[in-house]
Amino acid sequence: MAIASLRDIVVTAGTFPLLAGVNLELEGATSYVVTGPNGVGKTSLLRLLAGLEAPTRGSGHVLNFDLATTQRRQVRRNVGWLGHEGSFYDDLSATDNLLFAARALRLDVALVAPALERVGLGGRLRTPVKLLSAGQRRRLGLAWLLVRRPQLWLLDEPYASLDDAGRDLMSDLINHATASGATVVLSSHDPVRRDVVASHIEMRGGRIERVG
Amino acid sequence: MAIASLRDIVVTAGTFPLLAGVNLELEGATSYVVTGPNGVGKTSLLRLLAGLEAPTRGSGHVLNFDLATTQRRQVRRNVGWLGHEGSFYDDLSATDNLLFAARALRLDVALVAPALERVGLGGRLRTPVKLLSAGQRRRLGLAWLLVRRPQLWLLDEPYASLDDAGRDLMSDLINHATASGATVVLSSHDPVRRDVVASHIEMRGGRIERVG
Amino acid sequence: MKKLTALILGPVALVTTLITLWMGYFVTPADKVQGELARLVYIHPAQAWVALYLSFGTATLASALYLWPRTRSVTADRIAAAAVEVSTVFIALTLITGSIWGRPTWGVWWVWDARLTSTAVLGVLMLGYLALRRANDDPLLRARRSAVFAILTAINVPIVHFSVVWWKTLHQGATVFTDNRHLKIHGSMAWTLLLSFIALSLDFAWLVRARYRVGSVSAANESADLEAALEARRTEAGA
Amino acid sequence: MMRTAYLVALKDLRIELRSRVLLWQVLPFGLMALVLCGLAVGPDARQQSRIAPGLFYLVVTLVALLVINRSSQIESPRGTRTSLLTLGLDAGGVFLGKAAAMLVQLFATATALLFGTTVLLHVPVHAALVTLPIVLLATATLSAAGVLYGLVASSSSSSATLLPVLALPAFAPILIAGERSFSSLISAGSLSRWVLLLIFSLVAYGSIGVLLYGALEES
Amino acid sequence: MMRTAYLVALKDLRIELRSRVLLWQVLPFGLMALVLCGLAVGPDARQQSRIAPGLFYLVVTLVALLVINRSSQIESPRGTRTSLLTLGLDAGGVFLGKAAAMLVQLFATATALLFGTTVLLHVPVHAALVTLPIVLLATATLSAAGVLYGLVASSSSSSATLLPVLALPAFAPILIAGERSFSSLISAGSLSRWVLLLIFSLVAYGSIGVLLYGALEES
Ligand code: HEM
Ligand SMILES: Nc1ncnc2c1ncn2[C@@H]1O[C@H](COP(=O)(O)OP(=O)(O)OP(=O)(O)O)[C@@H](O)[C@H]1O
Ligand SMILES: Nc1ncnc2c1ncn2[C@@H]1O[C@H](COP(=O)(O)OP(=O)(O)OP(=O)(O)O)[C@@H](O)[C@H]1O
Ligand SMILES: [Mg+2]
Ligand SMILES: [Mg+2]
Repeated sequence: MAIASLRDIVVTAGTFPLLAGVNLELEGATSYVVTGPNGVGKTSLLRLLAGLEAPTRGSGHVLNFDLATTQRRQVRRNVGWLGHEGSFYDDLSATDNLLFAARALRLDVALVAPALERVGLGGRLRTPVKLLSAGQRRRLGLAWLLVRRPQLWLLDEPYASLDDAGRDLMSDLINHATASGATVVLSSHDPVRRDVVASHIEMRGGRIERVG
Repeated sequence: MAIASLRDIVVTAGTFPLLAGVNLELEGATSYVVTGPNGVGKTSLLRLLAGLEAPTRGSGHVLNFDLATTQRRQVRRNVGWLGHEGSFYDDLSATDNLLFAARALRLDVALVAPALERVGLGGRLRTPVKLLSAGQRRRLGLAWLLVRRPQLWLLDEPYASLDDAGRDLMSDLINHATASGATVVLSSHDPVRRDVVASHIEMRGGRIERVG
Repeated sequence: MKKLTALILGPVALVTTLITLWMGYFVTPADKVQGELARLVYIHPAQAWVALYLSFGTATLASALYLWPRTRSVTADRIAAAAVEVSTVFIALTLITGSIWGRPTWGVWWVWDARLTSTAVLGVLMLGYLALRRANDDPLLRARRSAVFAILTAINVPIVHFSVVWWKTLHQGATVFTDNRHLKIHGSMAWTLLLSFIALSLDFAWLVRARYRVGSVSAANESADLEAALEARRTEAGA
Repeated sequence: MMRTAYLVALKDLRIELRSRVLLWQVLPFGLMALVLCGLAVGPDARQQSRIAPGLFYLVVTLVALLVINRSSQIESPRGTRTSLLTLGLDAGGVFLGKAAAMLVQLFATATALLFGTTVLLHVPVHAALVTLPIVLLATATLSAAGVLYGLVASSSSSSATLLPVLALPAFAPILIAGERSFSSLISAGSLSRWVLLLIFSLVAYGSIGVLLYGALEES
Repeated sequence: MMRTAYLVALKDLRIELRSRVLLWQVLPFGLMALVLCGLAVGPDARQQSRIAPGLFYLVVTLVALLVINRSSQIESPRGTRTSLLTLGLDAGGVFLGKAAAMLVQLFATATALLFGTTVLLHVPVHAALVTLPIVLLATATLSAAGVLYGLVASSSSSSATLLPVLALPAFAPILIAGERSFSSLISAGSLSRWVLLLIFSLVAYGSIGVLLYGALEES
């Protein structure tokens, strides 16, 4: 069964169409790379899939939840999101942030410490998130995905601002996720790394031009 | 003459040393790439060179202005800075932002429109900056450098979130800048592109390990 | 039927308003105590009724309909917005006519009477609603937020009302104008008063309808624009 | 729902403990505002004692605005409200949790301010002590309403200025009720109806919050 | 310097025009605060007329806090204060420009509020008219001081709560001077010394701002 399917979806911001009619089917246990020039709508597509934007027109399902209704909240709950800005509390430390989120979603709290260690934040456990460097913040997002183990991963330019070790880690995680049955959608400007096998979703002018 | 020279500079945030004793000489008309793992202090080094951080210890000059004194303000005025977040007014459009900045620094206002056209923002002249996509915001920063024509360019991960055309444009601009006598310092995690000739500055633990 | 209503609503509202004004000015007598100023009775109470009950009730109802998933529609949102806008105008008019009326008796433009104060507070709530609408440009978000705010305001109305009434009655013995408010109403005056309520209610309906029409026309324009915008977006090279 | 509420409240209080905004910024502001109100009223002490309850609640209302602002800012790091959003937590629980955390902060500040009022504006100590439970009730109402208005106003780029417009009119009855009941302890007057009014408001805001917070968080 | 000031002021006013925060948010807030003060003081009208000047200036001070907050927020997109900083503009000019833009906004709001005060709190109209120039003076002082305190507060992540603590003590003398001079027009009292105090504060803040704004922007 398709893990997500979008039909003729238009998303507008004010009067401007961020997405201008998107059709898409995502299979389980696969990774997808969304590509396209700047401003084409990659971030908007990922936000739509995460249940963070409501469609103005068209219909769509993600993980069997209807995007057009209040089920969008359920989508958010079940999706792993890694964005540009990071969605953490600036004043709390990395550990506190993950502990709060894990407890709130009734996940295994014991996973937090190893996850932080794994992404290389072992030396910054008590530093408030606002003081972390760009790459460290991205790594914290990664750690959250490790704790979260979502069924659908949505990664907006995950490789940006990561160093080489971080990129390898990221690729590992993506491969691991698809191997264990999850679906990964990432946007990227870099040519996809050879170590990640993925279908391409090419966007142009707020629409999807080609999948394959 | 060296365009910048730092001697044993320490920069602290609270009690934490962002930079732990940096020595560096930058020549004119050259480009430098700062590399190193996440959290090593690349952004901090660029901020120091931009006059945005004050040294806690050590001494340094940038463009003949002393970093330890109030001349830091002069540094800021004469340096071109392209950061992660972009330093524009969110509520104003791209054009209004550049016009304001150009007028304030008595630059040629006629350069604004062509610069925006050149970086590919011709179709977003009236959109408030807060609505631009990540790459478009980066491109706006580029446009500002085109208007600004500074003597020292400081680019924090300039290739991140740019598409291929944008990267080519960026490389062009960097080469053009060094050719016309300016100095460019950029931080990057990507292996530096072949089309840009640059010396490497390798950082490790808040210090510079190797230049060359 | 709908068409007919649309056709005659404006003219009927206009004519009843004119008749009210004519009767208020020329047919009914001036008051012995208050003189010509008493004629405000044919406009002020009706304004207050429209502002506080009719339009606010409409806005609350429409907002509740919007929040209830089964009845959610753009129409409800638009009607709520139109009703609040019109209501703001009527509240302003109520305050103005009331002040003009009260000035000779009180010697000042404003007293901290319960009814006056609660009207003012409600007026600010309406302004808040409009400010909230302006501050969001995403239509869905705006509709949701302003509907919730309207509901919050609705539960506030009784709270504001009782608090202000009690606040007043505790400290103050004799109210200045309870006597003055007791106008002797008879004959033509009663009819004119009744007519004024009908006339202003019709005016309200007319204005809301007009505002609603403006809203839906600009929305229609927007969706026509959306087609054009979609086309433009699709052919964009990307930047 | 209760679990979510508990976790959210704990998290908000922990952030507060880390940043110490309450102790170093909100409380001094409250005291300053109290002094300023005293100055605005003029130096006649007898008059001051009479309007002390009003000034106290005026200042509590202003403090509440600050705390609300801060509490809703926490949820929007860098302008994008994605933290609790992306978790998709139980909305009623989030509402209760944030309100509880706000109540703790507001009540603590209000108690300190009440003490300040007795000293600065010559209120009898016993009146202040007796009114403390009502202060608790009033701050609870302010918190429940505050979380709602904070969310309604948030995410607009100018939420810091929008919030006061939306919230102040709604706070007016709470202010009156608090002031009247406090005054009734100093001079005379009926107390019970004001307490009832506060209880009614608290219940109204509380239930609306639990029901509608989710609808607000959407989109 | 003047050129920079002009450009900065124009930019700030343009941003204000785009967002219309003043008209839709600050002004209604001011009016509501005025009503709230009326409620807090109690229903006795005679008393109200006497403390009207104080309440007016209290509300103007609160409004000033909002406007200052907004004005310094503009300079820190996404939390990092780098916009005017990286331009390295003439600091004195930036200070004057921001203060001028703030003065325009504050004075416009204050005039509207003054009108509100005459109506709601029964101030004689002639007194209000005569006091208008002093209101101009007071708002100018508030603006000059406000830009400085806004900058000091903006470095902290919780600037919205820090600002009031820093600014209120400094605003107290301005509030007193305004209130006393306004009162002296209604009842009796000396006017000139308060005007002198205001002029002195304005000159002091103005020159400190022009001289030290740069030093403050550092760090
Ligand atoms: C700014 C001043 C005033 C305001 C805001 C105001 C507001 C209101 C409101 C809200 C109502 C409707 C109340 C209800 O139906 O429950 C009302 C009704 C009325 N007002 Fe006023 N009013 C003002 C001044 C006056 C004055 C000065 C007079 C007469 C001397 C007056 C006479 C009346 C009368 C006769 C009614 C209708 C009968 C009644 O319900 O008492 N009003 N006003
Ligand atoms: N109100 C508006 N008016 C005009 N254009 C708008 C408006 N709001 C958003 N946009 C445009 O919508 C697009 C948003 O695209 P999105 O952020 O999804 O791009 P992206 O593919 O992620 O780009 P990038 O590679 O730069 O991150 C941008 O082109 C932006 O300029
Ligand atoms: N108060 C603090 N306590 C502990 N560490 C701190 C504190 N403040 C800053 N840091 C650390 O200082 C470093 C800042 O580095 P900087 O932002 O310059 O890194 P960078 O080289 O640009 O990294 P990236 O490649 O991720 O952008 C980070 O490692 C951060 O964790
Ligand atoms: Mg993007
Ligand atoms: Mg960095």
